[in-house]
Amino acid sequence: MRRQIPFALVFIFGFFMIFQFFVPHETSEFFYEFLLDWIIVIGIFALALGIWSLFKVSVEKIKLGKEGAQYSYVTLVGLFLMMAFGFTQKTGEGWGLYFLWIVLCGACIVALMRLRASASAGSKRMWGMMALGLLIGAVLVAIFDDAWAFYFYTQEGLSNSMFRDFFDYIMMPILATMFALLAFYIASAAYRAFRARNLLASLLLLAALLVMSRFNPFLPGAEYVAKASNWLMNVPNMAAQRAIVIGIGLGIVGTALKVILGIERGYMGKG
Amino acid sequence: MNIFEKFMKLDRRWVYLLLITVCVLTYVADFDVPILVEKEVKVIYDRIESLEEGSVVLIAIDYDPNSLAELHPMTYAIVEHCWRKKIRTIFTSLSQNGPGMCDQAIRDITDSLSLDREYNGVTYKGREIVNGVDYCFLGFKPYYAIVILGMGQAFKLPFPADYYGTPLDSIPMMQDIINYDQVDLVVDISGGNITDAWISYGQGRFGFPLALGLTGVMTAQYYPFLGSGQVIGIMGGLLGAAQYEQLADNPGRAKDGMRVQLAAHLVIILFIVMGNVGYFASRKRLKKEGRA
Amino acid sequence: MEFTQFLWMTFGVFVTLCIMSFLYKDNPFYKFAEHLVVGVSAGYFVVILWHTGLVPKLFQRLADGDWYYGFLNSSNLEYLIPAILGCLMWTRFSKDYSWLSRWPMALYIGISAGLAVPLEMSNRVNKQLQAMMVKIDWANFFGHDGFDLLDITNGLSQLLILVGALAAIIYFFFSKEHKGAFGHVATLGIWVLMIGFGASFGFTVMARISLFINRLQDTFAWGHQSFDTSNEHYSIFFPIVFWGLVLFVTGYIAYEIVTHLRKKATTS
Amino acid sequence: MKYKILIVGMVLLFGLSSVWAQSEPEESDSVVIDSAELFPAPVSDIKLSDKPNDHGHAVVVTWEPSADDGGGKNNVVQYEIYWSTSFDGPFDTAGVVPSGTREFEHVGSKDPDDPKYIPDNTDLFYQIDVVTADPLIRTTSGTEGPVQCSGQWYNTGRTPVLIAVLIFGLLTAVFVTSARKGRKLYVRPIGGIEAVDDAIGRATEMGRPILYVLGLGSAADVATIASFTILGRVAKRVAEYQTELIVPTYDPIVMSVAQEVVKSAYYDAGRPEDYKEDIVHFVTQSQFAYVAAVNGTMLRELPATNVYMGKFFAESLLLAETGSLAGSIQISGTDEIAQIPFFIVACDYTLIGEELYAASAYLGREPKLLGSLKAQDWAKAAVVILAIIGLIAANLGWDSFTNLFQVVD
Repeated sequence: MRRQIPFALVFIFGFFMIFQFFVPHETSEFFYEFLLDWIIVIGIFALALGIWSLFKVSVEKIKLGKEGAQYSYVTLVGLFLMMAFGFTQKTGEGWGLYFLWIVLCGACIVALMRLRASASAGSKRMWGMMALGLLIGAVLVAIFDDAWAFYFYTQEGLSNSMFRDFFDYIMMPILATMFALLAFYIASAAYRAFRARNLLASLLLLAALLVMSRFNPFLPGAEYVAKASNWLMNVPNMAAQRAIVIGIGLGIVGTALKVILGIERGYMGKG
Repeated sequence: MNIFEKFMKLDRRWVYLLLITVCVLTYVADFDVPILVEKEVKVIYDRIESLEEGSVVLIAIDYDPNSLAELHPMTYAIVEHCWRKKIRTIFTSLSQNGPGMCDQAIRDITDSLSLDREYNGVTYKGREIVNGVDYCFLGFKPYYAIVILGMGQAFKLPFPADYYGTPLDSIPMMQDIINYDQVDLVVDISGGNITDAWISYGQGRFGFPLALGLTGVMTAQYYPFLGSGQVIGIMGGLLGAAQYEQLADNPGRAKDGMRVQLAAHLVIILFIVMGNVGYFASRKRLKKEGRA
Repeated sequence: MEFTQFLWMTFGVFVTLCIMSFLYKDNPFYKFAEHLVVGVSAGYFVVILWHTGLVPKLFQRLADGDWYYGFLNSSNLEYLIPAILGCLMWTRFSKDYSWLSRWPMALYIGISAGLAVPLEMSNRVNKQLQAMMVKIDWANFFGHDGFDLLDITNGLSQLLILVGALAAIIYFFFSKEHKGAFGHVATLGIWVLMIGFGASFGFTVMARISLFINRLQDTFAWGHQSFDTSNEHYSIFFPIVFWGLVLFVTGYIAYEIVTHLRKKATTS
Repeated sequence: MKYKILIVGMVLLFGLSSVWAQSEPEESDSVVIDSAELFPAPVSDIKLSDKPNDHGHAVVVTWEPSADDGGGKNNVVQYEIYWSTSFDGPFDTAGVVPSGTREFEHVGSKDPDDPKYIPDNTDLFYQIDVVTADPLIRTTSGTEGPVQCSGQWYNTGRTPVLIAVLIFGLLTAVFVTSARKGRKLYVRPIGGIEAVDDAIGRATEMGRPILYVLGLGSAADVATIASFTILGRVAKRVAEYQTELIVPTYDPIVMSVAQEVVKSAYYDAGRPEDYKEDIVHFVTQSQFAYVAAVNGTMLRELPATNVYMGKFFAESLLLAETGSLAGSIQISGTDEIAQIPFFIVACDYTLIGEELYAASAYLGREPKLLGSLKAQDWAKAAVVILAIIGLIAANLGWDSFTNLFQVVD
């Protein structure tokens, strides 16, 4: 029974969504939007599981004393600070005791991590007391400081200057640089892999070389290279894409149908 | 292991080091690289070059800040070219977030025109560009298809006043310009589907010569219009912009970018070639050893 | 620009360099930046999903009612269903009830699989199939002005796209051996695929280099800011911070080189 | 005599002014308004109908253009369409279209609070103004109506999709049943899939872990669902060989499902005691932060094998290059077309596009799953044949055939 209900749900809702596509009526549209909301809300609730997993794995690293375990503190303090910033904002001009509160929160997270990571009862008690003390301190500051407040229902936290700075000067540069590493990886991948080992590899290599030379003015017949690369992009590349798109489309429909009909159950561990 | 085979097994960190060095050096250094010019871009340049002093070019700046990086260099190069040749320009900006950006660009180019410059061996004296005499910026109006059609009747119908609020009737330059009949070329620089309206409602209905400046990804789908003669030329992406800068002998942001691009591409091609030379060299040796 | 903002900017450059150092090897600075960004970005998405997902999709819809003797008196009570399903996900925290979390997961997968069937059939199969039924430009079969095989709008190119696509589809047949005439067509198909992939790879290089140019621009902007005396908040601390970071980075590079050479000396 | 001169003078003036007005109408507003000849002919033959295949709240208006649009005085610039819920008005603007247009879809909102709301099952009335260059010179048509709009229960524009889905579903059902009955089905070998088993063996020999990346897709992407099945097979082997498995995930739902998959795989392999919840763990929901973490893992744990299956975007090459730096054997599969070239270049084996979907069937060699591959092949054959017939039809001008495949949204 426990095993069957999920597959029944997949079947019912899968079929409903297929038929919904062909029914433009408002009622069908209402259910469509309603079900999409379900997916979004379920996904957000599941995020708590994700954060818990992140916390647990980080603490586990400290517990096992793995190499580089100290970086786990960076991760978790960063995580909770960002969340704290995102839900708070100053009420007036000054920040009051906000930064004390931030420090207390950060310290509390570290104490909690130590608490979970410690093996002996003695150190458990010590870290437990410390975490509790810091928590009480943080709560007291939060209650008695009027210079700032929590905003859960409205979006004031998003304009918190700390939230913005963390986003602009920590997240964005790192993410953009990570992305920019591709400039180098694409070069080393090309160097390493573009060898004319056989006919197929040579075709790949030649097409890539030709397109990469499309604006190289030093080549003889440069104008034709530019034209030929344009042709490669718009004729063979287009043909390849079209074929793959159609194949993928059928593959998706086939897999989705198998899932709905319960032929394929591997996604629930039963295959 | 001879030198060729070393080529093949180079640590990839040498690739990274060389690439970083080349990128940073070419970014900092200010030298000129030749840009290969394609026919589609040269047509546009030649058309503007052949216009006489006092001719009118309409430049439709139909993109928003999202595609600024690719399209702004085109605007800068073309407008500067027109103004140096004392060609009068009309600007429109039919993309909602465009006008502010467009205004900024006009002011930048105005500043640049106040200096003496030499392009393609011809020295142009710096001059003051006067709003209303050398150019007229019409601004934004919604429903671009209708605006484009309306301008075919008269510019003052969709735009009774220009972007700065001056009535069109009192703008000196617009006294003898009524509609597209007085315009010698329309250049649409666009990052979206406004281009389609310029082709079908504008060029299709009124038959003016139309040139396009497009983002890189859009370019291929407009080639058919080049074939059918509805469009005289196309500039595609940063590459197209750099080509125009090359033709106009006015190196700007596009050529700066292309300088780094060209150097980086050459480095990558060099490594690929090296790898293959090494590969064939080692295969040859293995064969020889096999025989011996 | 104020000094605090400049410090932030300096930190941005610092983490940029931390990530770049990964190209050389995994090192403490990369580890620091990596762990920092994992935490900060996870926190960022919690906040963003809360504000843009949970609040409008759940709280605001239930907000028209009041809590009334422990019951929620709202006209949109049906929106409690996804909340309940979401809570079922949390049964994963417990060992005994975690089987309940399969229900929302099954719903999730069922809805998305059902959504995909007609949508993908329409977008990827029907529309692509119709796009293949083109009127070939026979009048300009070999090019628009004279003989020009590389003209992408001539009839030949149109025909080649179609032939290439069909051959590539045939390559993907699973239940037929690539033998005989069928095998030849499939071989043509894989050629088309490989040429297409090569072209697409070569084409992307430019965009990727641009990304690095953007990072260079940001870094140079920071360098410029360090010596920008026209800045009204400018002080001697700006160049001090600049040189501090430069010294730090060069120092670290020197340290790496020295240790590398030492290691080489000891091994040889 | 005086009167005569006056009349002649007036006639002359009027004539002159009208000639002048025609050459430069924009400079003589006051004269133009008097001159009735400049008003364009009204539109004729206005037809109203409910917009088909929609959820209601929309009306299609068609008309015969004014005689002065493209001919006659040729002074029409645009048509303005007005609507009202009563015959006598007041009329609101529904929309504006350029001259030359003969149809307008008045699509409103379904939300009664929206100012653009159009009620269903209510009488609606329309008027069309023919507007010239001067907005004051316009001709209004008579009021047309009533018309009612309503929602439909079947979208006829999507019939081709329905037929395709039905035929494909039928094919799948037929082949799966026949495969269940024991009919032998041939499937050609695919390199990447054969490699999976070897790769797991290699990891066991080297005593190093296997890294399985599910990509950036959510559990709503079918590519990710296919990847779950493959993960199940890999996890089962891994459990049998007692190798270590690392599955960092990007999406919490994907994490939960993957945990279930791996857990059952360990149970099936008879090694539930080896299963740890942390095998599948969450990293972050930011693309490049996730990549940063996974790249770090690769260089620190040095997995013997990396498997990338699912949806990948720009990070494909970042992952695959780092993996090759770590000396891992790499197997990849994605349905993101733009990323396939990078995987092909940087990985040892790549499943191209739909091969990803076929992989789960291959790995299991289960007849019923192989049956569905057969259905896909038949569908592909149909596509090839229809494309060829369609090409011929299109070039012979048989548009009725190509229109059979037209999907209207």
